Amino acid sequence: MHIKKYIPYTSVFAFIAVLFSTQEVYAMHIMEGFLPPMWAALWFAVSVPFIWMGIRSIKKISDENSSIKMLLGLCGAFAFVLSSLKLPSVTGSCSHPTGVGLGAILFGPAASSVMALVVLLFQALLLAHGGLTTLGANVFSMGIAGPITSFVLYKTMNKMGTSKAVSVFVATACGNLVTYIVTSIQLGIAFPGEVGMIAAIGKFMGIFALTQVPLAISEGLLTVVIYNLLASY
Amino acid sequence: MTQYIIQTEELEFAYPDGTKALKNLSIAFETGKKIGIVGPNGAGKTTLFLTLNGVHKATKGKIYYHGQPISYEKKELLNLRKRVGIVFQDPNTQLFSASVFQEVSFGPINLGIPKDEVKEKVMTALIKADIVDLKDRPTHFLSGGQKKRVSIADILAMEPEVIFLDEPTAFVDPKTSEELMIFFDQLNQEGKTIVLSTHDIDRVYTWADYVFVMKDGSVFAEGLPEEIFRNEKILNEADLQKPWIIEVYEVLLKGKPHLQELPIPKSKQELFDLIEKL
Amino acid sequence: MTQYIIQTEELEFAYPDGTKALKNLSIAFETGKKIGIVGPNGAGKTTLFLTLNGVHKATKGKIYYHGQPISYEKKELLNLRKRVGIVFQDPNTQLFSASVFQEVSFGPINLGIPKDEVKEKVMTALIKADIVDLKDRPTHFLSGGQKKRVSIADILAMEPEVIFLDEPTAFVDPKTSEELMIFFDQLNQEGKTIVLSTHDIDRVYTWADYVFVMKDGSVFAEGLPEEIFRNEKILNEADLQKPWIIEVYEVLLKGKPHLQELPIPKSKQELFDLIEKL
Amino acid sequence: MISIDHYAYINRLKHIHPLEKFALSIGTLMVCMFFKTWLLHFLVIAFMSFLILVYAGIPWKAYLKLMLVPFTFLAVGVLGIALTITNTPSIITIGFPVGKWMLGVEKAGIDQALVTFSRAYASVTCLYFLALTTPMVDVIWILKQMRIPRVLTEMMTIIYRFIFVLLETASMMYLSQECRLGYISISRSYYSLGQLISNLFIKSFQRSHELFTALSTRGYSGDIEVLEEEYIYCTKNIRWIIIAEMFFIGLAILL
Repeated sequence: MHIKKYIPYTSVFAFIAVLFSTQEVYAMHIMEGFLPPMWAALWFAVSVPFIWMGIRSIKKISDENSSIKMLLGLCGAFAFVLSSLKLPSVTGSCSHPTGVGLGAILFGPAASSVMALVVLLFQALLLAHGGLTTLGANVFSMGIAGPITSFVLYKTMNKMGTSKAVSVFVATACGNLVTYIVTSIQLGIAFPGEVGMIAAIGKFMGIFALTQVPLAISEGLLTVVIYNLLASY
Repeated sequence: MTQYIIQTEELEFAYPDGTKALKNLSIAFETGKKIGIVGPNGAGKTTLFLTLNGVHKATKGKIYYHGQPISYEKKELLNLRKRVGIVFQDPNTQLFSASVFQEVSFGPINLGIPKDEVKEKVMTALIKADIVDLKDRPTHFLSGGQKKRVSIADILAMEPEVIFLDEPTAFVDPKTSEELMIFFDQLNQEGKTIVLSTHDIDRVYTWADYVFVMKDGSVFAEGLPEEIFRNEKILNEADLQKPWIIEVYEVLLKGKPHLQELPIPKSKQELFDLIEKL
Repeated sequence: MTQYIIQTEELEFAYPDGTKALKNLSIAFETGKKIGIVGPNGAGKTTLFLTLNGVHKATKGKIYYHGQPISYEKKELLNLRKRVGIVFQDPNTQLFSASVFQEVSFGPINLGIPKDEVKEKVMTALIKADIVDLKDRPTHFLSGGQKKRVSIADILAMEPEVIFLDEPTAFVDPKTSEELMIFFDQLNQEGKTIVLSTHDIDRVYTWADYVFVMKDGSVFAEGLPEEIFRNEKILNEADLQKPWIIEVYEVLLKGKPHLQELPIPKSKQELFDLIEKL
Repeated sequence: MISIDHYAYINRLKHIHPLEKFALSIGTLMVCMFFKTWLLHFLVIAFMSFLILVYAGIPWKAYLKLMLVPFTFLAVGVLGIALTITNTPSIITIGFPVGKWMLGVEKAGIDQALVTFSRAYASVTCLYFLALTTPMVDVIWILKQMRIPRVLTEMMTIIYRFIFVLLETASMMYLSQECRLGYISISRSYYSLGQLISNLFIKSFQRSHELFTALSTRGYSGDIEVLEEEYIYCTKNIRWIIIAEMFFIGLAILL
């Protein structure tokens, strides 16, 4: 219950931190070396089965259709470029689209996980966003948990007959929020402090809420615009 | 007195990574003229256009619009972008809407004018570009020449005073090129200043009132086409070819030096008349 | 007897959506020649190339390679792709690797040759295309002309007998175009048959041994350049311009009909010699 | 267009065997991860920065800019570790009351924040050493040596090449929209960016088709195989790498 109470206080401090920072917010990439080795390794271990499944499904499809590799390659490049575009946020600052929801809706969660792995590796090496030791954790939050949420929500809402725009918005925004919640959990359990794991998770959620909630809404809106345009094409 | 619509003084533009794309560039475009810019790929022609309409912010130097120095205040910038239109080389990077009408309305809508007026401006632009019949067609099904016309209508709808055309004939076949050049003449006759960058020396020689040669980010030479394109030194150093009309004329001169007294042929027809007089 | 390297008989190709891109197309390329294909955008030139190398499967008609009809068996198809190389118009659609060396090695490796031999072929191709010094540069650092050379080396490494070049001078400046044309001449002198599609009438007139005019998916006319480009009817119906060398020559003829006895000038130099003789 | 990528090709260590650079970078990264002494981290930062600035010849201005990239995350993250809110004020070292609660920092929190801060920055310099001296083509080669699934390295080859093609297209589209005032207000920005992204997606889709056709004409039949460059090991370098790693491990244990 008392997690909620942390949020307003810590938000104030997060706000100060954001004011001090000169760089744009790059979503929720946990930076190189930030996670203790045990936790970094754990998240690799958690992500591997999903990646393995993703690779298997890609191999299966590419045996039937040899043009699929080019399609995935171009889409990966597209995802990388997407994350380098500036998205004007509701709060006036700039952030970068993650493509979590868009990817999940267009390709499904299996291919998304593999694509996220490769794109995150490129982002670490070419842009210094994220890192090698934290690749496992970042793949889990941005390539597995987020896309699965988006995908499941999108499919269920479609079945329930919700309008496309609403389901795309909810699926994307929630996918983003889940990414951010998972990252907070990853940080909270790695740095429980004196107050304990649950409270620490709440603390991190509070701190990142300021940047991530507006981003989730922004990206939800943007993905609706994109979806409508693609549908009309 | 000569009126200049745009002038620059020792303009410099550097990309964030430090590459200087424009160096010490001073240029002046006379109002209402047809101006050609030639020079090799990478000479900075596209960058110059983007700097002159304020999308790239000059790192040094000054830009004057109708003699007034431009600041980078939001309102002024807006007005500059409205007045100075750029038609991009590849229409595929410029066109993105589902229908031609929507596409052309993008600029006027951004200007924040009422819908009725937007519609009017779009229709006027479509008529001028002679593509009213394409109004409801999706942009990605058009031919190269049609796309080019749509991308020009895009700019016309914003009612600019100067139009920069970045290698407008690069992606189209010769017949379409010919038609486009006639269209640019029409626009010029309506009072618009037209600045055109191109590799097509033969066309620009006949078409332009004045020519700038760009090289390595600055103006290497400028002058009347018949001066620039007869100057071997300039042509050699800027890796330009001579227009064939001049080549033939110069060969003719060798045999008949008395031709020198007649004016230099500026078009195919003038050259042929000259030959027939022999 | 004339040797034809590729011949087609009433070739037809339709896209899955039913659009017929090639209709009843019969064409024959003579071994070892420099062949030009001209015609408006959308006439089917690119589709023809892809059909002749077996990537598009003809929906009707026959293709002969060295007089043998081709089947679409896997082994034969691979051999056809080895023998018939296509250089695409936009190098960005062809180059898939950031490393020039890896890029050029892709073709030979697909042919199943041992690695040592592949390396040798890659090096030979790089030398021929004069880009050995680019070996360690990433593709995205290269200029348009350099990318073009890499895309040609791609094909040379497979040691084809025929090379199709799809508008090779479309994206490059005049100086680079000139250098490329000289390079194609060299390749031809080494015994390769070169087929080049282009909009550049002036260049193709001087360069080609034989010209095909394509229109609406079939061959509209064919012949020696000096025949095709003097035929007003063909030029008009296919929306082609006349090469300026011919235009000037014909104007000269009007005044001095006796010139008719001399051969038609095929190059700028020949034309100028003719003028000087006046 | 991407500064790290640019330096990877023009730095002075480009021609060193990729595995040597990889071993030094990842080896030191691992040492940093497993030992929590800030002095060691500080030495690693100094060592790696020395290699990057002096040996590889990366301009210090560019390097400084890069060092600021992870700053936002680091500031927010470290603050998150250090701060505590609690209703048992006894554990707070410095702080102030917020209603019934105490907000502040505790000794253990500060310690952990400092360790995380120094470890993260040291690790980042190791990452930068690899990224700034090793072109992506060589990184992909390393991954091939590590026998990761081929599908991944094939995808990486294509992705890497087309990142630049699409970036160029995207930036041209962005510029042309800006020329027509597409980013004049927030709502118009959303519309314009949405247009840009959906068009870029369609372009990527078309490009993938064209690429498939182009590769097919060169005999592509399902495997993207290319000839690998040959690299030469330098025993002297390997010896130095081992010495450096031994030194760091020894130091870490002693401290």
